[in-house]
Amino acid sequence: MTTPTRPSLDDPALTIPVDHAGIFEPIPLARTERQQEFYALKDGELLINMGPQHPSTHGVLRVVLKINGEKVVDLDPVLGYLHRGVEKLCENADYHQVISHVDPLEYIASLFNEWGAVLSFEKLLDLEVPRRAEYIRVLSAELNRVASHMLYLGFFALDLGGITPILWSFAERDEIMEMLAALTGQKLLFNYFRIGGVNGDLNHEFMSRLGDWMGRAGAQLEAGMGLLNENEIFVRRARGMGVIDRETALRMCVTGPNLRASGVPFDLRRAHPYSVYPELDFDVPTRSEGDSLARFLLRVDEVRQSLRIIDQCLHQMPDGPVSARLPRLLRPRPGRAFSSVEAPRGQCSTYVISDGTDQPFRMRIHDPSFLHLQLMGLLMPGNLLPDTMAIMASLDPVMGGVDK
Amino acid sequence: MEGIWYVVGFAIAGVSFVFLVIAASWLISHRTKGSHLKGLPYESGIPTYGDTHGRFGVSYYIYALLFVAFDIEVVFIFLWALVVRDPIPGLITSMAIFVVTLLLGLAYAWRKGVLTWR
Amino acid sequence: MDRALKALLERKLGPSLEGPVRQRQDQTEIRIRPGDLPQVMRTLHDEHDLRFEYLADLAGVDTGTTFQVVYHLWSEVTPDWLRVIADGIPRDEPRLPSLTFLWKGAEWMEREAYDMFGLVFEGNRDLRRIYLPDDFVSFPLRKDFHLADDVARSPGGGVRPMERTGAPKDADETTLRRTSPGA
Amino acid sequence: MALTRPPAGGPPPGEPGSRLPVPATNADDAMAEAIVVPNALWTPADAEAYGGVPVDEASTLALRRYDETGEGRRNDARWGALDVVPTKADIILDLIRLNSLMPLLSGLACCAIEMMSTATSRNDMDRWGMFPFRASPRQADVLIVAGTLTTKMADPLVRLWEEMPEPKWCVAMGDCTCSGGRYKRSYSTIQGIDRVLPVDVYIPGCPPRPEGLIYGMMKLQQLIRERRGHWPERKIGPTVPEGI
Repeated sequence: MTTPTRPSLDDPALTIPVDHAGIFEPIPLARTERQQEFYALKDGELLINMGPQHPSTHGVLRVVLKINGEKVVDLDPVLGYLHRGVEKLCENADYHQVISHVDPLEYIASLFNEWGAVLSFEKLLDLEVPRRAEYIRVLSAELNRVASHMLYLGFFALDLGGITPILWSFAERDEIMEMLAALTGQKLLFNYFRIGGVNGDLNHEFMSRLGDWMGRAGAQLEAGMGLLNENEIFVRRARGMGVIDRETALRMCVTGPNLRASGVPFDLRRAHPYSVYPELDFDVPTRSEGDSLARFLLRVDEVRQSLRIIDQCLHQMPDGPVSARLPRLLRPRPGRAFSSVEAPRGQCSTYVISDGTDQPFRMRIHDPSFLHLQLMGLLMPGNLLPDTMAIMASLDPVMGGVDK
Repeated sequence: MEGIWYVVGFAIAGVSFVFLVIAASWLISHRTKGSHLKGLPYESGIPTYGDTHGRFGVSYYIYALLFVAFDIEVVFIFLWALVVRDPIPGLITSMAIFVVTLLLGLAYAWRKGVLTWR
Repeated sequence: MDRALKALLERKLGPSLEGPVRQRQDQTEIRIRPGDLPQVMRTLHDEHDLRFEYLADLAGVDTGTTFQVVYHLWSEVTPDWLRVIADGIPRDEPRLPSLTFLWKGAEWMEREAYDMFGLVFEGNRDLRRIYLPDDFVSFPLRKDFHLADDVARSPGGGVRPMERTGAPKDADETTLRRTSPGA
Repeated sequence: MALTRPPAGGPPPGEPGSRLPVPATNADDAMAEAIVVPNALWTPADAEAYGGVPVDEASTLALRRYDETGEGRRNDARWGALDVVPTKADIILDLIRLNSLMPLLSGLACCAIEMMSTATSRNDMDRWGMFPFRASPRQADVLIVAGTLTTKMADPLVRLWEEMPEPKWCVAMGDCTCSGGRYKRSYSTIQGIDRVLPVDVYIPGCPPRPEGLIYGMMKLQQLIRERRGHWPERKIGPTVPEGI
């Protein structure tokens, strides 16, 4: 049986046997300027795939590294290994079903994707959400932010070589996840927010777990992260690595903790307040160094702020209905709505165009990690190979949101 | 002269252990050649770019050299550690001289900046 | 609903505005021709009393008949989101200038718009597919790309991405290409 | 009239040599022939896509072609009488294998986060000896596919699966891997990894709770224990039933 062949992507004259992609692939033909500059290999340089299955790429990210010895000269990230075509599916789904499509986008903090979608649908419908539902949304979203930051703190230390912090942070994260599972019914992809409110009211089990967790939340965080803050090796390794100054951050459209670590106090909960954030008193931690240590410490501060917000939410929780009354079949007015939410990794925005039918005409979801990966092209050249993984861990990309 | 038997016994045990293990694994394991993908180099699932016989920088060699030098040192220290309690004259001083010369080597390498990657 | 912003926009960008400045809730919307995108974005970015430094989002839209590219901007000056719609990009020759000279971060967003719609951004140094495999031929988010109803009957047999599937045989005009009246 | 290929646990119930005590169903009340709807609705893809390579010769289906060639079945360990030794040795080796499963460190999407929380201290996989995630496929013997498999990731995953040494098992974790899940109609996902890989254990759930994953791995251990010495019938090609 002759092995089937296919014309190579580079020059159609060359045929590559389909099964035998050969021990190696010829270096691809450059089609764009950037590729020409990237594939021009000088003496001593070689191309290595830090590929889709790699311990330190968070998810299925592939980075083609051009290295000279241990020093990274240039890199070309290749995305799309988790592209599930969510936007096309949202265009063929009912307005209620879109929430379950948007859930697994940024799967580490999935309540924020739902909040973005639900907020823009409510703008389309000019809907008034009851205050109790708003407070429950803020409470559960801030819990999700704490869980997401705990995972980030664990993974950043894991990528620098420390094994214990990930066990500490996952113990904390699993506790919050069990608490949110008691509230929403699901552990990771909550599907809890609805258009006009939330799915269910606070129940006893959630409140009791939250009560005894709040008692020791601050102490566990301080002990866990104190393990790293005073650790000389960790601090000297993370300081001064992957520095982003204010100007490049703005030019690269970076948002969220990575932007606030470079000295720009832009937090959507203060800059463009939504839901009940104006009534809550918390401050926006900002640092000016812009290196990996600043991003790490900033997220620790953000966890402290979130604990303050959760505390206030519990005290000011009003009574009343949990979701607005809505018809089963939603046909919003033809029009456009854009809404943006401060997700743990940045600004997660949703842009909906509706044409009066019960399915959205166009649903655009913007994920912050997509742009944080672009920073890798600026930060990594010139560093050593182990440092590149630490820089990528400090930017905290989630491939579900990047690849949509 | 009876010490020689220990040496012979030790040599026989070493050599036979190696061949016994290989024979056992040959005997009790199934074996298939696998499809053409089995033999391809592993680079997280992607075929490697360019032929892999590129020239490597010399810095890797220097690191390997340093590692070997300081690893063999441990072998001697282990043997020395076995008899460290016996009252042999000059036991500590001999090891001290050995370790100091190696530290001098490390200091020289450090001064010349070999440890930072170039 | 920032009235001052509306007046400011009309004064600064008067000639290049195609439609009226429309405002609703916290969003302000202006429509411009794709040709003078760089000039409009330059003024929005550099003017001292506008200062739209954050490019929040760059979205491609297929309105059934033409393409649009929608930019969302934010600045400290006004609490509103500014939506700039570059309208009327022809379907057969979708070319428009790129914004990477202002925001280098727009490079990947433009690559995604090219990958999903086939919108060619002139001036983007690295315009190639970002999500789909390189040998993918069609553009999935266009309105005439139809999802298969069941994977067993999709041409790729559930193993390959679907390629340029035709519309269902008995489909009428409305399902062939959904057009949005108000877009 | 078997509708599908023989199930993983050896011959179907009622057949001689099957271990499951379920009484056999006689032929006439078995389910009628599966209703396969011919693809009349969609026009097939145009010919010159993918450089003209038809679907059956796509590199993603390398395992199906390798299964049809039958080379994978050939066990060229040894000759004649000595063959009884490996099958008898398997009885002990399988006990060792199932109590120290080494999964490959590869997570695709949300199920990977649940796999991690299964591996960390709260609900610990290591109590049953499943923990050390090996980074390279050369040292792994279980491939837990956790997350949505897209068509772009299919070739690397098949290659990773093929690079793992021989006594290997595949666990499909999550709805997206078992049958496409919520991405059944998407244009760029593989609706069920059994279209490209042989799967031993399917774990439903989106994402399945850590206890669900541990239960699935225990099922895998039971499968290894029962398939003792079943080397010749091990699965090589994709195990998707026809017509699905």
